[in-house]
Amino acid sequence: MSLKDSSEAVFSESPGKIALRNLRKDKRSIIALSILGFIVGISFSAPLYAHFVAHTNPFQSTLDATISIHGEQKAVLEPSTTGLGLGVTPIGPTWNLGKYFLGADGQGRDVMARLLYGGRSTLLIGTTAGLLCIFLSLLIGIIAGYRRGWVDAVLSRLLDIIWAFPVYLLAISLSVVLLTSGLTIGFIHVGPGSFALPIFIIGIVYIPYVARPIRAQVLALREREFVRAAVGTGAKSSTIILREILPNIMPSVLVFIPIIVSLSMLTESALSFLSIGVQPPAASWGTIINEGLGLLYTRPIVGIAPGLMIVLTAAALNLYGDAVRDALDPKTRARGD
Amino acid sequence: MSTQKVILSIEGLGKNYEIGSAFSRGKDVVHAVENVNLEILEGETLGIVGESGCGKSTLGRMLVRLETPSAGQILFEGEDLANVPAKKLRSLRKQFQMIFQDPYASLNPRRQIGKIVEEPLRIHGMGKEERKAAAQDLLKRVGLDQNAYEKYPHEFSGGQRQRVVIARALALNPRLVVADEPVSALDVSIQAQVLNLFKDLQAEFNLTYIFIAHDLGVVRYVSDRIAVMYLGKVVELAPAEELYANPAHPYTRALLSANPRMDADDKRERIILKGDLPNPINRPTGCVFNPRCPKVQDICKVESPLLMQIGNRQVACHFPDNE
Amino acid sequence: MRRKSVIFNSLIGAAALLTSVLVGTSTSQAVADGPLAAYDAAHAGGTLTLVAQAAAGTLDPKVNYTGQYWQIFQATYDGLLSFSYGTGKTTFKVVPDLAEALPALSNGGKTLTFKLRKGIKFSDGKPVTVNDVKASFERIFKVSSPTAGSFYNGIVGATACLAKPATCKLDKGVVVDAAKNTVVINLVAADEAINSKLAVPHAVINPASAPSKDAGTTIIPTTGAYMIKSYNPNKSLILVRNPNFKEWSHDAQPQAYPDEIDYKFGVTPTAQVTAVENNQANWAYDPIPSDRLNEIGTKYAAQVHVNPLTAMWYLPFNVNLAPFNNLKARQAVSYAIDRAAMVKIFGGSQLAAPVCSFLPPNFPGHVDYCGYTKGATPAKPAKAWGAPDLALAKKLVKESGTAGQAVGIVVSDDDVNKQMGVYLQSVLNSIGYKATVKPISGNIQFTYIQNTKNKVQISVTQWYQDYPAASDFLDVLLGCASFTPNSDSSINMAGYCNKALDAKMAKAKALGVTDAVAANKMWGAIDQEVMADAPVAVAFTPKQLDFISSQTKNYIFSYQYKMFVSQLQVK
Amino acid sequence: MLTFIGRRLSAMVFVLISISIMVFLIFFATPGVDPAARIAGRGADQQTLMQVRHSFELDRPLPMRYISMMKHLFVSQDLTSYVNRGAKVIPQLSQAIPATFSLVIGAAIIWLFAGIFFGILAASSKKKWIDPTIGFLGIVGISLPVYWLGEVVNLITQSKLHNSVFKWVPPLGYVGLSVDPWQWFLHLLFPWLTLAVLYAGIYVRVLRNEIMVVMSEDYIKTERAKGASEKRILYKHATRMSLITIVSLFGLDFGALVGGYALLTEVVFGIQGVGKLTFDSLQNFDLPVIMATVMYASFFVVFMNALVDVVYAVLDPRVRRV
Repeated sequence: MSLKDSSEAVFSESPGKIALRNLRKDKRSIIALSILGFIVGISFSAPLYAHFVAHTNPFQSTLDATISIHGEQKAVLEPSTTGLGLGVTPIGPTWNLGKYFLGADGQGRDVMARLLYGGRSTLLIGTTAGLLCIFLSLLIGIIAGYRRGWVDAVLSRLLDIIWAFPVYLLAISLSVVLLTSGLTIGFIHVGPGSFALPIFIIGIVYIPYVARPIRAQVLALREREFVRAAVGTGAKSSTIILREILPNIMPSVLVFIPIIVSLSMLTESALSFLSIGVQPPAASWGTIINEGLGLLYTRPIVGIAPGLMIVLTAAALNLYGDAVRDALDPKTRARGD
Repeated sequence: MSTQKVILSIEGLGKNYEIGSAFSRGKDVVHAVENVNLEILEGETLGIVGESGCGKSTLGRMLVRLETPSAGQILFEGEDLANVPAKKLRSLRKQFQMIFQDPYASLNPRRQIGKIVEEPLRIHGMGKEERKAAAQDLLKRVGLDQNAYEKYPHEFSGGQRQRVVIARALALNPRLVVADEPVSALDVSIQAQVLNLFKDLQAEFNLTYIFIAHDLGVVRYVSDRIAVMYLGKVVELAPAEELYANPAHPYTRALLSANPRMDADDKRERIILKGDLPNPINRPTGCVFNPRCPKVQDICKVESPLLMQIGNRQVACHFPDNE
Repeated sequence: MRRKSVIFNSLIGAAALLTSVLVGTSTSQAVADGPLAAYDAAHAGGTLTLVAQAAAGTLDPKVNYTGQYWQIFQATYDGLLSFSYGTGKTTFKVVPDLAEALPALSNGGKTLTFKLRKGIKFSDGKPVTVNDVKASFERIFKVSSPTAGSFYNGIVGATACLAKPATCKLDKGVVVDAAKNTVVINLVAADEAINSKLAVPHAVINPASAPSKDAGTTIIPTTGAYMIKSYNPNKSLILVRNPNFKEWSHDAQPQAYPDEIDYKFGVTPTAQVTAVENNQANWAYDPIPSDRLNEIGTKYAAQVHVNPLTAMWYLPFNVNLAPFNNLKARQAVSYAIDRAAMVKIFGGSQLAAPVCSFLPPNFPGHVDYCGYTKGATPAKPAKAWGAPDLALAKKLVKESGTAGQAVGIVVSDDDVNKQMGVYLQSVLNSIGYKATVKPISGNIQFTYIQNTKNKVQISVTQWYQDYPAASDFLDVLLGCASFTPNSDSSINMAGYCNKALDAKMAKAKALGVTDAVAANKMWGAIDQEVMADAPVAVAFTPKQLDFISSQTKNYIFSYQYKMFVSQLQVK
Repeated sequence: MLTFIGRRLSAMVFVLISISIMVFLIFFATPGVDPAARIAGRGADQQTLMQVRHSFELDRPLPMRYISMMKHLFVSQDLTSYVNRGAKVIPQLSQAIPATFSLVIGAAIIWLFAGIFFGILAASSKKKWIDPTIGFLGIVGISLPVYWLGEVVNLITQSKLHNSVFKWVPPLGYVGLSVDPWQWFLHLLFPWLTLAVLYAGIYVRVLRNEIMVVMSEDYIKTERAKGASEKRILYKHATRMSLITIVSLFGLDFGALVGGYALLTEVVFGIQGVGKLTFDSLQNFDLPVIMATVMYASFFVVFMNALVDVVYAVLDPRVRRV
């Protein structure tokens, strides 16, 4: 509690502003945001890289392409010439930005360009799915916690079902339906191979993780006296939810966002790894890892590079999440300050 | 007093909670409030006292319909608040407001003080400029600085916060304010200031107060009449001075004797109550006070005494004191 | 026969006559045709360990239809006839097994008379009798064998059995005489391929007491060199020597070398390679992952065996659906695909060869020709495929008026097939379509692309021969009878039905009973006629690569069942 | 308490039934998934297809099929696979369970030890660099995709360095504890470490933060004022309070992992556990096995959930009303 006399304070800061100030001062958030900014930046400049630097179409198979390295003409996909001459090996990293910087994949495509495009898909899907999940969780958590009674019972059972439902089964089955024919639910049409599929699946899977704590918070907030006071003034439920409850659960929601986005990205890559996420020839880091598995022994970089990108992005998001949490609730910060 | 208008009339009001018990199969019922009958007069301050858990807060919350009664009626200007449709209730709410015990929990930590005070006005459709002016005026009247409007709750002390709470309660210009232990969370030095504020505002706004407290001293200071509650029932109701001078119910006597004496000439002996407040789930039969009553007789264990008019007070006891 | 998911199946079939010369490769050991070498008891003993990613389902020889287990069944079960052990083309020969000799034909080829060998016992000790033979044929229908309606429907009484399997009686179709120990099989019509059909595992002889439904994981007594000790589809299949086995024909069922065969499941292909390299397993069943090919081709070259298969990878067009209901659109794709590129995806020119005839090389009726290569037309074909003709393809697409249409390519979601799909997408886009790849689980892709309900426009699939008669390829895959709309079992994926060609095929089949050479010539002509219509585009013919451990000896390749498992030596 | 447990149990049964119905419906709504043609075999004629459809009850209406499948699964317990015909589903499942338990329990021991040790170390160390370093490692731990980490581990131990440093690493797979304890240990060592990395990261972070929160509570300040040593406060109060969180977290994680969330680890390391069985049956569209593994998995998840709730209810009776 502040014992400051009100008349002395000239400036007044909302808790949000204080948190923001804490966050700005936090070295971790600066580091995390620079990493994220860099990754987002290069990922979204993927078309520029492909077009102006690498001069390649990363979605087009070029099985018989050749490049010149040190004046020597080399096939991008090189049939083995030693021993029995079995197998075809794609060219390895040239470390030359213009020509197959990270080498080629099994289709003779530029791995670096695909890595950047892959980042675009992964970031897009991860973020959208994460936000969708947070939005739906808020909706469910608030309704269940505020309405209580049978509404809460029904929604809680729904969360139990989602929690225990086998994700991969849902993903595999839906992907077969969607990939082959697309899916129409009411006015929403999900076309074959659409990003909507992984977004939809991932967005739902993590709802219980977020909705349950939100519900618990709403249940507690509902009993708080300022909420009762609002009821006492004759405020409508919608007003109470929007003005009294929502602002007080926003801090935990803000803490959830980086964590859920990071989780969504990891899940997207896992689904793509199991061939049920982003569909070829489109790329995501997960699909590139999947494609790279077939080259693990000859060109391990194809599988390793996107994995490192995922680790880096997820770590930056988690680091930022830590900083946000500490900024909002300084209790957990290291002692001594 | 009889000339004064009745603003709120309560008949047979009761509240039960059902709770699942840990080791029994059936559900247990807690009678938090049982068969309370009261008339509250315009402009008066009615104090309600009792130990914690006696149902006084539940009663207070029912009066402003923050709880739904399980039984009985709350008549407010011809409307039964216990059974009024939700929409009508919302529009009626501006007439009665509640002030809570904890000034820290009563204010949304994420909103500016001004917005908090304005909120009720906004809900009831006042324009932006108008309500800002009204809020600033209110803040001034409860004794807060001009720039309080821009600030956040965490920048205020407990006493200041309670002033904000009062300002908010008064924003809608209510006729009845239920204050649930409004000063018990405050330092003793601040308590007096806030109580004075209550008194000043009562005159200024022509308010009716229901003042809930466990502390007899506080209640005595502000109340015209006092109701004493025990285990969900009103056991004594009397004008403040008479109650203090002449408690009729043994429980009231016990409460008073437990209260630190201000007047040195008080010669009543101290009465120490035996045992604890009984479990509200297993209420004693007969008079609910009988297990702890120093004057207990056989009838007390069988028959529950009714609230009876004795002079200008009401007592629920088979053997009331009548000095 | 189609490969099972990602897995190569053996080439299964019988060679009546193989006229064309097998294509030799630098890596395949040139082996002379000949009989199996005499048994060398010094190398007997030990445990042979085989590893695979997955089991191949039921162990019932009358139901299982996978090359993975047919290879094993050769050493465990016997029919009246069987494919010969030996080397080279000998392995395509049908030889008498439980029968004393090849059947005596009478009644214009409609009656086959066998004499059962005496003194052969099942692994449970009971003798093999003519009643077991009759029961075994009835059992084909009782267990709803996949080939009941295609291979054995010519037996007298089969029609009734197909309609009511539970009460199947072949009293007129399979007539046995216990006293004379003879079995007479009566056919409705003469069948050019009947010997082959009687030699495959679906026609093996089981005890009459075998269950009248799919035995699944329960073990049926065997007659061959091995019997089954245990089977757990998630773990292993263990075979041990059949104590009642005594060699009666070195060609049909020779004595085996290893004492025990442990077939382990659940090992990933790359782990299989590692296991074989480290001598922890003797042989890897699954195709070698592409990134390990170079390694085994250099460091372990002596342990690698590459042999040709009579099989093909092809692209069925849906001829009843736009844009491929247009002949020019189909021809455009046939011209546009770079078969060499597809071979590259498959693992390089050592493991496959481009083709564009429907009948693969080494197959009865095959003629070396290619109508869809640069500088050739279906009417004036070249000898072999040389290069794609993108310019012509683009022109054809434009002429067809289908340019700009959306095309979905349905492929299995394993590595190689998916890559084929991605490659095809690039090609289709470059000739003017808007193509998308739709990879779906390999386990349902095959049935999915057959059903017209799913509106598949083009897909990638494989065909590994069943029995080496051109009819199996052309008639089965593109005959009107193989097309059933709205069914998951409609092997004519193109939905192609050409009545005139159907009539020609019937004629060729009938001719085959009496004059195989003339019939095959006719099939060759039919092949070219069909491909002019381009209901499918043929891509390449694959080869079989076997990788064995350094301690494993006596590798012998069978054109029928691939490697002879019982002849491998581990001692 | 009994009513509470009763309510949780009926909710569990409800969830399990809902999931089984959803799995069933999703399966049969998937195009091309009809097992009849795959069971009948390639190129089977239409008559044979009909016979197969009939013998597998695929020609009956959906609700009947569902009831029949549930009966075979739970009552007569003789449900058999669509793909490996004749293979009973329940023995397959029960054979897979020890592998999964071996994997999860081993990994749990590692992550609990690592998580608690580093968590307390981070919260208590006087040295300035320790807390941030452990924090950083924790973040890396939770950011690693487990399947990728597994593949990289395999690349190193099975291939690149297999002939030198990691010669002792056995091939991928699982060897039963009763078959050969030493081989069991060797086979599981890297899977354990891989799976434990993620959870150790989570537990380190949770424990450290919990301790920080508890240490800032008023009663701890009182203890300090009373002159209790920092160490005593840490072990007696902070750690004990925080462990309650860890225990409930562990309950949920353990349930989820045993119930099949170790799928990716099992797939990558070729361990024949429940996750791998689920994955394989999904790949094969083998509904009976899918149904059995899904029921088993959701049972564990829901059961551990309920157990954690009950434990909470015992500790805090207020929960029961919610």
